[in-house]
Amino acid sequence: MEFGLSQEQTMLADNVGRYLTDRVDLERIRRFAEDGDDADLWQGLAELGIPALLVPESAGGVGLACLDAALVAEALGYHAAPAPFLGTAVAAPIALAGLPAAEALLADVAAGSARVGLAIGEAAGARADAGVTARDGALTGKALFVTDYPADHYLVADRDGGLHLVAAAAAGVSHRPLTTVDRTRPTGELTLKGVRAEPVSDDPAVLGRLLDVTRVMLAADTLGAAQAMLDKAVAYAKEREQFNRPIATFQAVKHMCAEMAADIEPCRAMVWYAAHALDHLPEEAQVTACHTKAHLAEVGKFVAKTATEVHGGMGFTDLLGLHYWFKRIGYNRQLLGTPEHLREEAARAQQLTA
Amino acid sequence: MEFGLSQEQTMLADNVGRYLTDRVDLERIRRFAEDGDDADLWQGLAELGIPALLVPESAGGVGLACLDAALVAEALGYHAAPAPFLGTAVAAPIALAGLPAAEALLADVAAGSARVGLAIGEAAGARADAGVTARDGALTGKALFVTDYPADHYLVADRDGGLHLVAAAAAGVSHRPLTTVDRTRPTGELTLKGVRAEPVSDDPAVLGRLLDVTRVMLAADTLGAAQAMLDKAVAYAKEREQFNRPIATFQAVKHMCAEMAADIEPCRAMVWYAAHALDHLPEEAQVTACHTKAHLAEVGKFVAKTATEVHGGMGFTDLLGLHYWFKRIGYNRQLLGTPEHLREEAARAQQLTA
Amino acid sequence: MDLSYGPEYEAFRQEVRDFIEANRDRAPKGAGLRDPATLEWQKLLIENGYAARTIPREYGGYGAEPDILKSRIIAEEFARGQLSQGLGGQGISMLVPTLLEMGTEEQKRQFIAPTLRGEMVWCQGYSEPGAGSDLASLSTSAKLDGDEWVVNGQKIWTSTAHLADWIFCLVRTEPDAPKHQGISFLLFRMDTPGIEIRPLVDMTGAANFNEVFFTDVRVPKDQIVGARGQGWAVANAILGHERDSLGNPDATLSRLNALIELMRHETIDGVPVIEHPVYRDRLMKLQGRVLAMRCNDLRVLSSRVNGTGGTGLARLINKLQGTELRHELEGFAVDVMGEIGLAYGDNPYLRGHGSWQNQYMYFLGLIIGGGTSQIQKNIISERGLGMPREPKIQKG
Amino acid sequence: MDLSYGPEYEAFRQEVRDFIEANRDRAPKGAGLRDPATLEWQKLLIENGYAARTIPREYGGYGAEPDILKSRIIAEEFARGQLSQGLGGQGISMLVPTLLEMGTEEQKRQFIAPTLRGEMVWCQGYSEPGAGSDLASLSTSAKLDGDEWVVNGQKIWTSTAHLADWIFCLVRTEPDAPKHQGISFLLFRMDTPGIEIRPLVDMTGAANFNEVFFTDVRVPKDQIVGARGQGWAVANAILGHERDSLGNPDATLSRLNALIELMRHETIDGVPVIEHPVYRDRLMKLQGRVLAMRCNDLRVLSSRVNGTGGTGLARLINKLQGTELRHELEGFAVDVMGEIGLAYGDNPYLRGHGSWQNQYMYFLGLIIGGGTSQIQKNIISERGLGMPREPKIQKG
Repeated sequence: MEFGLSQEQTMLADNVGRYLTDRVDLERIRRFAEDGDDADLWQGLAELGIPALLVPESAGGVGLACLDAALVAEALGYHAAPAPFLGTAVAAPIALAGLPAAEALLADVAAGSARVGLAIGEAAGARADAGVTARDGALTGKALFVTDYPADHYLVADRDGGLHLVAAAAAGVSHRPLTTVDRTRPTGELTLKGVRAEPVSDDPAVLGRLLDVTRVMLAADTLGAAQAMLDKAVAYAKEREQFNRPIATFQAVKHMCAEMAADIEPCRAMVWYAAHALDHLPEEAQVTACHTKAHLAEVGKFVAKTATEVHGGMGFTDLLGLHYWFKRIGYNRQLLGTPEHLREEAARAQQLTA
Repeated sequence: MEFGLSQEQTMLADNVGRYLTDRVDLERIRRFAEDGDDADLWQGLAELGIPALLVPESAGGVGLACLDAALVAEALGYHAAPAPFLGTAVAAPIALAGLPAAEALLADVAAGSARVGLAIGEAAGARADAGVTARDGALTGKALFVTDYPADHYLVADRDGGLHLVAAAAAGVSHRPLTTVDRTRPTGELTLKGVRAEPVSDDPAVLGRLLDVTRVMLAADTLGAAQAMLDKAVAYAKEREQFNRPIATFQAVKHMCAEMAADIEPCRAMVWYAAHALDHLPEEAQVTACHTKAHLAEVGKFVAKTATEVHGGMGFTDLLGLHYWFKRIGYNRQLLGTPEHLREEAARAQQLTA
Repeated sequence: MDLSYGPEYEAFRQEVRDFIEANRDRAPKGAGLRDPATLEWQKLLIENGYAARTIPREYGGYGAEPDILKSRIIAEEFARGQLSQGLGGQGISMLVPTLLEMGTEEQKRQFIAPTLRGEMVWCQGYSEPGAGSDLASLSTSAKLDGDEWVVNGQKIWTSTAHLADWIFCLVRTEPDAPKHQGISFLLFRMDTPGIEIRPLVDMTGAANFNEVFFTDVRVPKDQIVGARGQGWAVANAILGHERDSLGNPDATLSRLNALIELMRHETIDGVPVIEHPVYRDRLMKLQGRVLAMRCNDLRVLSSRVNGTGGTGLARLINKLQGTELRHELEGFAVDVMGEIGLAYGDNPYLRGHGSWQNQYMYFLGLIIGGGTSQIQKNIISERGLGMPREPKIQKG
Repeated sequence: MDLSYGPEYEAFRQEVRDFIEANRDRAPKGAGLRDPATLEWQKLLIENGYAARTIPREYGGYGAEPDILKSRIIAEEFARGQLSQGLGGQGISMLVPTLLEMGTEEQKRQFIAPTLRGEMVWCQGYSEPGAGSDLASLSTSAKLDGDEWVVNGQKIWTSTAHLADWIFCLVRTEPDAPKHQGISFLLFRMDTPGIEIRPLVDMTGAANFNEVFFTDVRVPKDQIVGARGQGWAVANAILGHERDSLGNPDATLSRLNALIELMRHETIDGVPVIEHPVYRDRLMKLQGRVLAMRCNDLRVLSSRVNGTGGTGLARLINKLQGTELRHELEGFAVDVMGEIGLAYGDNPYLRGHGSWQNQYMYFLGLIIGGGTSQIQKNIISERGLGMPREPKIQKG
């Protein structure tokens, strides 16, 4: 019985963490927020094997499990690191493994030389005028808030639960960037007009699993970001003096930090469990993924606010860059299902309501 | 422009408060919780004119307004005082004024010699097997959680929004006490089998108004009880020493008290406004009453817990009797509409949902 | 309870409305502090008593008796008419009242009238990087050298520093005195040599504030309000005003109503968000809290109008409750929009011009600024509930 | 991650199940501490290693090596079989480990075996009316008079005081020493003259606790554990255990599942409560939090089983989060019942035998008891996050 990380997993998390500590400081984040160029970082992460992590060994990848990927997601969140992780390193291998037509693409993904954007947001709540229809093998419609933008290919969900692979260069595809609060994760919009796409699956369960996996990754990203905000708050409180004493000696400040820690700490085990369930507990995977993303969204929102308050006015300025984490947590909350949506899905999946 | 109490209203509140301070100490509450006998207190309140407050002058009463009654409700809550206030002193005059058949009863109510219980709970959410049906002028069914129990007469709502006056002694009426957490407000159950009752109204708007008024009174009772709990918590914190200092000097304790005060204080103006609206702003009365009861229920729940925590272990024991206020707030929360029910009613009354 | 303002005030309201209708065309379109149209409009408002209403005539004001209801009516009607109520800014809202209370006759004559007319724009130099909640620990120093103060140090959170002609500034002049007694209140020109201004970007991406650096800035000795070492008292004479104005429930009500409209029009899977019972319940919860805060505000207004007391606690809690409520409301609006709630900047799917995300963050700034929620709770427990201050700490 | 227990432990589980099936009829029906059936059952459990499992044989235990998973399997299977897992109480859970760690050989031989067999029942005398969160400030005194301690003072929160044969009790023996160094740990009989017991009714109406008064209670000098003045260290050697056990997530999960059943069957206006989207959303929120706490618990269990570290914080937060979550869950159950939620005592409409209201209040007691949430937050920030203690206060 072991509820925790293997030695290999601890090493993986340490390696990624060390790489990001070296390469992603506040200056680097600011530069990315300006120019959107993460090529060097992604190259470095590719050398560590990150995009190959979930690609099966038979397809030239490392063939690890969702829990391993979740540890990487957590590290990326901790460092507010820009990287095409969700679509390229997670969704693509999960959705495309074993699909003959995607073999070459997956090899390029594993090598870090191709990027795959994720365009399945409408499956978790479609906005007016958005959504993609598949008819006679051609896709038409709009997908908003596409991750890993811009990418070479996009995984696109249709209104009936089917999944398709669309080349960015295919005829009938137009796209544009969509600015969001989170400048560390470029996001875009796809407009499709009768686009011929590679069919990936017409089984809604496949799309469902893709949602489960990516939701757990977003939760893991929030876990990392929230832990970072708590660590920064504690460090700042120990250093910052007011009324001739470190503010960390004020009971109000201590209790704010204790409340954050008390909320965050069980989330670590929860994310591990949810990621483990994706591979090993199929009957629990959906409910656990919904709960984990919803719960992390709530904890994240509380931590984002509270850690900012501990920093006082400095937390509100751009000087310490704390807001990159605040916004990262916000992005994870809103994307692919708000807490209310997820809790309702969890209730339905348990047949708690008609 | 005057948003506040008149001199007469302040005097009324002071008089009732003084009377209750003199007569209702913890010993008195405990005795009542044992024997349920409040005759002496109600007699004293009758001498102050409380049961006559809302009875029109033409019917031998004082003819004051709902705001005046809300001040009394607040004082009763503050002292956790047992008294047949809600049904007898509020609901009866509101519902029966002008009804020729109830003229004598209303005079007895005003004099403090008759009691009227309120049996309209099913109109705010009917439980399985509960609810009263009126057919051919006869009532059949069950009303749970009837206030002012036992009473001489009962105001009973039927399933169609009609209102009836039932004599406790009428043929076909049986009743029994229902124990609740709150021992300061005896509650009962009526079972009616083809009971001939005096019709009060078949207009659901009349029942609606009765709900509005009684809900504001329950909110006012919670305001008083919450204020009492805060006052007790502050006093206890100043007196209780741990770690060689009054616990009132600990920032955590101060902030708990500050949060209670910050939540309670706007409730005072809100209750005044809601009570004023009952008589003077008919278009706002329903929404305001729903919001006020719902909001006070939430504030009350927070204060009940927090004030108990400030008292530490003593708050959990029966020694200080703090739990009488805790339970009083709980009673007000559950009776005649939970917060969720009330908020939904407020939304519908504003046509915010189909 | 009498929620009407009475005939005298209703007549006054009509006057204000008539003025607005008659002069609507003269109101400035933009917000340029230095626009001639802005200055003309300000002059017209002062002449008619709709700006600088209670400032004595000899200092360039309108000279009316203070009347809270009339002030409120003016504010209400200008807001209804969507017209500028004249110039604001910390010179008018903070320095003028300070000078009226603590300035010399000469200072009043020199500074108040041009400030009111918008010819002299001020910024405030209070907060420092090391002196936030503990403002009195500020360390910007001023040393007397002949007939001049020599100022060195740094200020932060200085709004309009880049636009201001003058600054009113707290500096430490008596480094050996206890911290509250070593501070002085200086006035000096922002074009004095040795002043550097750097814009301070905040989490919303805007630069509403600045950092201001002083290196050997020389200030004439008499440009001080109050005596040497009394600057803390001078600043505090009117500091309470600022806190009162944060978390205004009328503004929160407007946002709540905008939120209701948003929820009626925004859809998920084709269903308006307001038809989602969980979101509707949260909306109603907010509406109840806004109602409570509006009632609280009316109660405070009434007690000020009628000179009745008993609303000390009702005032003390306003900043804490008002800013927290507003932050929560704006954040809830982001929530109900799902992914659309993430839209920012030039995103074509912005709702309400991006105000929801922006205000969600901005009000977190207001929760912190002007006394954090932790400081507010200290104040409420001590001044509102009579609880003791924290005991003194042993040194070392 | 490996959530299975492995073949060795599954075999052990089967053993336990077999034992339970074979001996089900011998288990006591009631909970009487002194019933012969209870004592017989306890004896059988010890003989088979299902009680007193790791206590050495020479002191009357079973003498097995500590094995956390086996202990958990025993607990799980006895819970599943709904059989008593033998005697509990503070004698077995607190005094026995304390004596094993700090007692003399003679004390171990005298007290442990009869305590384990249920022949010697103990109560705990720690808290006092004036010493709650600040337990070390306790003032019950013991003065040496010849060969006897003379004890005077008062204890509170003493559960089973009315049933106990003996008490283990913290008393102040060195009034002039610093507070933590003046305490001693005494053992004495509850029928010693001078002891008065008064039941302490709590907010639920039950009397689960007592107040105990000591007037010149004479205790033989050698009935002390550890040295004079070392009672604080003796008590703290095992104090952590108690905190761990509050807010057990498995118990919370059972209650959550009972709540789901309640919501399926309870109706408002004919509709099951679980079909009310707002209530369902709150239920799911709780389910998510229970899941998080269960995962946290598994992580801690695993780190104890495997001797890996890194779960200090995960343990520290357990009491705070567990009791608050449980209190909220029970209160939510009261909420969904509407007026029925008020039913108490002999009310015929009680749901779940009145457990929801009762536990709602009882868990508020547990939030307070064993270190209030405020004390827990101090501990989490200091021990978990390395934040400094509050500075020392100046006297006067």
